[in-house]
Amino acid sequence: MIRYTATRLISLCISLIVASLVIFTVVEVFPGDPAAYMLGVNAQPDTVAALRAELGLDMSRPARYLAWVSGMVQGDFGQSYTYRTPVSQMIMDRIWVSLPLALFALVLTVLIAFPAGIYAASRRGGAGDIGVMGATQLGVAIPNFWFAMILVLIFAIHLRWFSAGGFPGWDKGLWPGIKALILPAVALALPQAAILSRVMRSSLLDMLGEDFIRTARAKGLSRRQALWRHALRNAMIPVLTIIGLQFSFLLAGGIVIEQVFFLPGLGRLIFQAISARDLIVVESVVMLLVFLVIVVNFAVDIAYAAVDPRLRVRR
Amino acid sequence: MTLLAVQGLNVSIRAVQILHEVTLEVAAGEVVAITGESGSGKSMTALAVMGLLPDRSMATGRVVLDGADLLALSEAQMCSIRGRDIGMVFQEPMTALNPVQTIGAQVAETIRIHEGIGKAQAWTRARDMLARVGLPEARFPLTRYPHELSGGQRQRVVIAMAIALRPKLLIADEPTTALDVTTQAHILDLLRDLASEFGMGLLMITHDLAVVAQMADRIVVMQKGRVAETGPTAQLFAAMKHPYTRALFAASAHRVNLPPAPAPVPLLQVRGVTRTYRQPRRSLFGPRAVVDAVADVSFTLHKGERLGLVGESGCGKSTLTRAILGLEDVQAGEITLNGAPVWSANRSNLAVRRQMQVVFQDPYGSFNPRHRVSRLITEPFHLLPHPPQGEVRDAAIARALTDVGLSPDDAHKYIHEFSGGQRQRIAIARALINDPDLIVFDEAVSALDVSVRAQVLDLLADLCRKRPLSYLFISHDLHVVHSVTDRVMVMQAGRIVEQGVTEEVFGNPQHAYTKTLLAAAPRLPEIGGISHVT
Amino acid sequence: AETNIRVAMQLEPPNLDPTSGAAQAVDSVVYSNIFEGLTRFMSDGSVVPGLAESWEIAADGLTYTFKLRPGVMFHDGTTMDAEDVKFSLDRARAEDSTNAQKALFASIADVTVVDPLTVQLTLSAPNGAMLFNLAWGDAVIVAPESIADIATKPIGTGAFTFTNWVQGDRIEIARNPNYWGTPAAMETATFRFISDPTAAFAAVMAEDVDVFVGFPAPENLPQFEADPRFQVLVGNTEGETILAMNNARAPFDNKLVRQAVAHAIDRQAIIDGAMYGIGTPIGTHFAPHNPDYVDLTGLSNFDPEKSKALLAEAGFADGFTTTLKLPPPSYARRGGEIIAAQLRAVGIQTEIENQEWAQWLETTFKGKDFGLTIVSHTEPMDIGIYANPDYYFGYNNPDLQAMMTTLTSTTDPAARSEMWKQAQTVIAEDFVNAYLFELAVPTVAKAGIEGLWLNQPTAAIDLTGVTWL
Amino acid sequence: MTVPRGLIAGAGLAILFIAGALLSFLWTPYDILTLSIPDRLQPPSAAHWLGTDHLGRDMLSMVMMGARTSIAVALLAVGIGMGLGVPLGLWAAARRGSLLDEVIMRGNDLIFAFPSLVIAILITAVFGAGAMNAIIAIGIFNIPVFARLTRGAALSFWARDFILAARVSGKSPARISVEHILPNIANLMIVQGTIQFSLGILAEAALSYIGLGAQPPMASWGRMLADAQTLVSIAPHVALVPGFAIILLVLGLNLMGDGLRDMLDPRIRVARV
Ligand SMILES: Nc1ncnc2c1ncn2[C@@H]1O[C@H](COP(=O)(O)OP(=O)(O)OP(=O)(O)O)[C@@H](O)[C@H]1O
Ligand SMILES: Nc1ncnc2c1ncn2[C@@H]1O[C@H](COP(=O)(O)OP(=O)(O)OP(=O)(O)O)[C@@H](O)[C@H]1O
Ligand SMILES: [Mg+2]
Ligand SMILES: [Mg+2]
Ligand code: NI
Repeated sequence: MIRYTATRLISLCISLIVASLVIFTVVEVFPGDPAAYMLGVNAQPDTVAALRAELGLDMSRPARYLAWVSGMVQGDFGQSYTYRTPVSQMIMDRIWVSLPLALFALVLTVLIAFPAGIYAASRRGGAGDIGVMGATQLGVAIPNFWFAMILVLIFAIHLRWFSAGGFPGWDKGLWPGIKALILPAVALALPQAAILSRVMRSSLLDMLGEDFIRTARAKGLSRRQALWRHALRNAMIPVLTIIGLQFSFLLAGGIVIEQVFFLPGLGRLIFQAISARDLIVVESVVMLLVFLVIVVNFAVDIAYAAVDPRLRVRR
Repeated sequence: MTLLAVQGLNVSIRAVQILHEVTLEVAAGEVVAITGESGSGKSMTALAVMGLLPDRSMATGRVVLDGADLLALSEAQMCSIRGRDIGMVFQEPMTALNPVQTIGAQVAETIRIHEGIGKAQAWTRARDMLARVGLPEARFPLTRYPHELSGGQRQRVVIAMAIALRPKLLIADEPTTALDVTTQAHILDLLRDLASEFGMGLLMITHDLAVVAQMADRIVVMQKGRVAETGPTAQLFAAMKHPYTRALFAASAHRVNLPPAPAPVPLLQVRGVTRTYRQPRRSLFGPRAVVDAVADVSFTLHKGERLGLVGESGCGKSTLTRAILGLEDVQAGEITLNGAPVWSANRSNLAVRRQMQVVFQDPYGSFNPRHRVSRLITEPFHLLPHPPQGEVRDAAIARALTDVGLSPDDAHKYIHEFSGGQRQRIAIARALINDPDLIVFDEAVSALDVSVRAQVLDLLADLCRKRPLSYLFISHDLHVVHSVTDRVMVMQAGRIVEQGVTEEVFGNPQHAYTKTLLAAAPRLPEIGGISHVT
Repeated sequence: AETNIRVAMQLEPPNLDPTSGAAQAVDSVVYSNIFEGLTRFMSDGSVVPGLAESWEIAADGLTYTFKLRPGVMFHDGTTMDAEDVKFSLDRARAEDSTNAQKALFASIADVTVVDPLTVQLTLSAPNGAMLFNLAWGDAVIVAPESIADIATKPIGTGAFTFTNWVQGDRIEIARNPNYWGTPAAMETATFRFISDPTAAFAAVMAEDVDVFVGFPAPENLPQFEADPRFQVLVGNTEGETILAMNNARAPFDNKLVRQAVAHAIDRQAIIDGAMYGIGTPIGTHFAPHNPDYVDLTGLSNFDPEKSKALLAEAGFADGFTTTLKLPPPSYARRGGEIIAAQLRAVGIQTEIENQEWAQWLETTFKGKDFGLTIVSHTEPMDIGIYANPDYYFGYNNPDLQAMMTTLTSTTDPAARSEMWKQAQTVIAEDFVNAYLFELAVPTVAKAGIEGLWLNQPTAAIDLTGVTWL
Repeated sequence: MTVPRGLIAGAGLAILFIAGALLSFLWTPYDILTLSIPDRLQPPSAAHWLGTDHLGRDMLSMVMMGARTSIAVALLAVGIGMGLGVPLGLWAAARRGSLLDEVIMRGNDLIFAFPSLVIAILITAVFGAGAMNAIIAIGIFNIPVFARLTRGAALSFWARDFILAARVSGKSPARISVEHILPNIANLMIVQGTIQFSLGILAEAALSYIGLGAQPPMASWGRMLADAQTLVSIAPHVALVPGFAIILLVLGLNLMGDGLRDMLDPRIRVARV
């Protein structure tokens, strides 16, 4: 188990380093000068130069990369060019929207997908199965932003059950915060839930065909008992993989949904920062997202081992 | 007293009738064996008794256990019978256990599900049961996972699960087919002991007549979903009324007629070959363990000779094959064919390779399903500097196919149009196409049904009469090796522990390991006028 | 009555320092609410006294003496005096200044503190626009004590104090009890930032916000107008929206081609199609609500036949292909699609490229790599850009340049007015750019809110006079 | 071999859209390059079956032209993914366990670690928005999908005896990969390709929706949705028409993918997502 974790950790670190290089390189070749953008059309060249110096943009690229990375290791992401505040603080503010949203959506996804997948698998070929699978086919095909638009139209504008967007802040209490995230989370979660239910179902069906299920049935377990006690845990491995992938999708896929619901999350921050050429913010936020994804995948790998004892000794 | 009575059982799956009027009886404490060719309906009979037929199947007739007709019971009632009154052991121990639960939990589950007792109590009983099947807690803690056990040990766990509640009837479907001979002997002993100790009826399914002869009080022979013949073991073997039974028995006891081997001229020389694999690290910075899959193996195979290699699974037979074929380099030693090394300058020597071919075990996996037979069997032409084209090629194909008893017209078919035995013939045709000196058979008949196996073995004998061929014949089946080789080598854990003329080795084994192997191998009784030598 | 107000706008300010950076969103939040200058704009565009109670201009127009209001305090409790004014103006025009409108202060030679409430500006040359320049948000008075944190904790003298900023979501301000003038009616005000037009519509409809200044989806205005819960104000801005042509590059160095483009364009279709009817057609680079505006739209009326004839005359009977670079605002993106169709009708093929502002600034504005582009020039009274031959559209007319130099040093209103008109005609007759419309700013508010600015002479959401009925 | 019902329905839908896209090269009911502001936002009628959009263009024509864009972008993106991913996967499988295998697989993981939308945004920030860059952005994410799938499937074939037989016949790994493995994994690739194709349609729509996809005057469903956003409450058809176009085409392709899988080989496993 330790060995397994350690090898995963090392490859995690390498991934992070390569990722940081890629991100830095890509962001550095963005056309457009942050200083010129900030000063607008009437700025004079000497003003732009002064601002560039102030922002540290006149340093060489390798120097800036090293400064960025070494700062990050120490938890210092630098100063935003446009906001003039520490990037880490901006990220902190935003992440408390994006992360809860992603988690909320993930929880919804799981809460919808597990019962649906299990139900469909246990009624394989029956009307329930066909119904659930038809619904998931549709769910997979619906673009989430379009779905979000429709949700806003129905629940915020017509029924006025929810506010159309925005985020009151957690300081206003837990419920208002959660309430603001309900529609976005639903919009994010439904298509993903459709995908996950399908995976859940097919993974369960695969497992139900395995020999050990027959063994369990021979012991006197009913179909349902065999499914719950034996198939489910084994079926979790592909499901966990998908959940890991979905988390990264939910985190980044939030970009569009955050836009629709005007939530102050990381996605919108990236968007704003890119259009303002706030390079350091772009770099740091993308890095953070990659970091989160890699960490989640790491967690998924570890979770595999928790689910599957065979992985604890083998690679 | 009859424990189980199957009367007029008909089973159809998706409207296809699989079982026809199957009737059989098992008394308490009795061992009844069902035997028959693959696909004859043995497993379906067992599953019908368990009420675990595949989806969309229909069973009619009566299956009476202790006076109650199981077919008439509801699913819930069946659930309470399964595991308590009937236990079942399956063929494949590798997959029959849930990989993510400990063995203790899986055995205890049988108890808990039926008796609703506490976890601690159930575990205590599971512990006793595992100890009874030969897995004492001291050496095999209940917290082990299936992957931490060998195949034989897993099969013991499955047995422990099946007998945890001392069922009246135990059904074992090919319980030892996937196991080594020595392990097989142990498991068979265990089953027989348990049956008499608990007074259980044991319904055992196997296609191995030798096992049947050794175990069963009574035999049921099945053919194409029907019971062909049934009776007490001794009687049945003595009489063998049904032609099918006789054919089955003949095929099992088949002995091929080999031409005499020519004077020894060395063809393949293996000198001090060692092949090691590095294991993954156990701890992060710990040393990587090294296993010697083949250790310091030396032997010579002469022109025209049929040399056998036997040994248990994992002893290094296939590894040695790969080294001989020059597919992999070896860590030490040298392999030469006609004096030329099979591996030189860091790559395999194709000029030498041309003189060897190989036939693999799995008749289904040995061919690319997307190619026609003509293309499949001419693949070794790739080794020739100037592969034959056009008519020459067609002639070569026709000859190879004719030699293995197929028609030249078969060249245009796809592989899925052939049966397992035919496929193995095609594999041999592929091996023959380049007129090699040596053919290596790696478990080439292990996957075949007895009767088909007999035909293929005859073909091999036939071929070495027609062509100047030498064989290296690898198998774990002692009987087959016995019948088709001149000389034999016995391999254990990567080493050759004994080699010599086949009859001598089998008749008078010197090494302890060889003796164990031979002792463990089940024997057919010598009856019915069919001479037999094993 | 209600004393809180929630105001939405499209863009979030990147920081809250109006004296560096060009982001208009900063001014929208802080102008007049938090920061004040010596002079200030009113909603109608007039310049009135701000922190300066009064001023005297020397006869030669080179010395301005400002009398400051007594008793003005910054929100941190420090007093606002002549030292602060000197500090602010010197900072803005310093060599390493990052003031985006540094040119406003170019003519100031020296700032002297006469006494705590008197400050004197010495100019290097007369500047008729000095009081106007000092009214800009970039010229507000800041204090040296609080300058370090101005970007995130703005300390000004206005009627509201900054209280909180949740980045990405909202900024909160509260009434300044110690304000020198009439205290604001609102106790607190919240600015929300909603860039997405759908979200904007939804937020207003769901009454999540009370006011939306610069409502981004004009197509939805009729719905608000029809709804008694809301009022819709459509005001002027100083934004001349133009189809800029690269005068320095073929084929737009040919006046006939430019004229052909101008005649190919149906302004009304663009205003209807892109802006759903809001916006005033213009024929030159001048705001129509300005008294000095000359209506020259007739000069470049929609006449595709004439356009084709002109193109043929210029040697492009078969048309030509050029690029059309579009910055993000919807007037450009939507307008661009319509203009492309209109130009196609006379044979001019356009390759549309949507650009982000940073990219537009670098490649189009600075790099001058474009054939056509659409942009709204929102600075007030900015016809002076036509006197700069290095400006992105590359118009080089020495006559006009001379005229503008004279204009700067002229202080006589009548003479200035005459020169404005002349300049407008010159550029219109040269068809420097195709003039589309004056950008309008729609504000949607809850019924019952009064005192909002109708027009936007400068980017500002001045809440000091806002009340709920 | 029975043809699954889902396959027929799915293929029907997909063919409908593909036919519409192809037809648009020859003919559309109206010219979408000519605007007619006065006719804008008309509900569906006999003249305009699906109504008109905010610039007075015929929605049916727009949907046909948009299908062309969606299909072309998604198809090319799948092409990139297959064209690079399959060889990489084959190569990694042929050299399994080697450094090269490790590098290829880690590279794949790395791409997976980047949230796709973010990469798409970065790419368009560098190269500008446009159909070509949308193709690249979507294509990049198809590479690891195909590489992994190919490697996994190829590895299972490398363990088969017929591959060993080919090696015994002296064939090189490259030759074996092309001659034996590729044809055997083709079915799997077709099925996965269909699924990636449908995901590509969705991705193109999302990119165009946030303004990073095809640029005008090219029609694109995502952009139609973006344009329609504020008009839903005034003229719902402008949002519903492109929305349903996306849903139906994606649904069709998914049904087709599932059906193909059932038909070609019930056992092959296809990674979704
Ligand atoms: N799930 C199934 N669906 C349809 N037919 C099946 C199914 N399982 C088995 N059969 C068919 O039923 C027949 C009997 O199969 P069964 O498994 O009982 O044979 P067997 O005697 O146990 O053979 P073996 O020795 O190979 O295990 C075969 O013809 C087989 O093809
Ligand atoms: N590629 C490999 N890497 C590591 N170990 C290996 C490898 N191939 C084989 N081994 C090990 O070498 C030993 C011999 O394996 P080999 O396949 O030669 O056995 P075998 O006698 O052919 O067995 P079977 O009868 O099951 O085919 C085994 O312990 C196996 O685990
Ligand atoms: Mg069987
Ligand atoms: Mg082997
Ligand atoms: Ni024998």
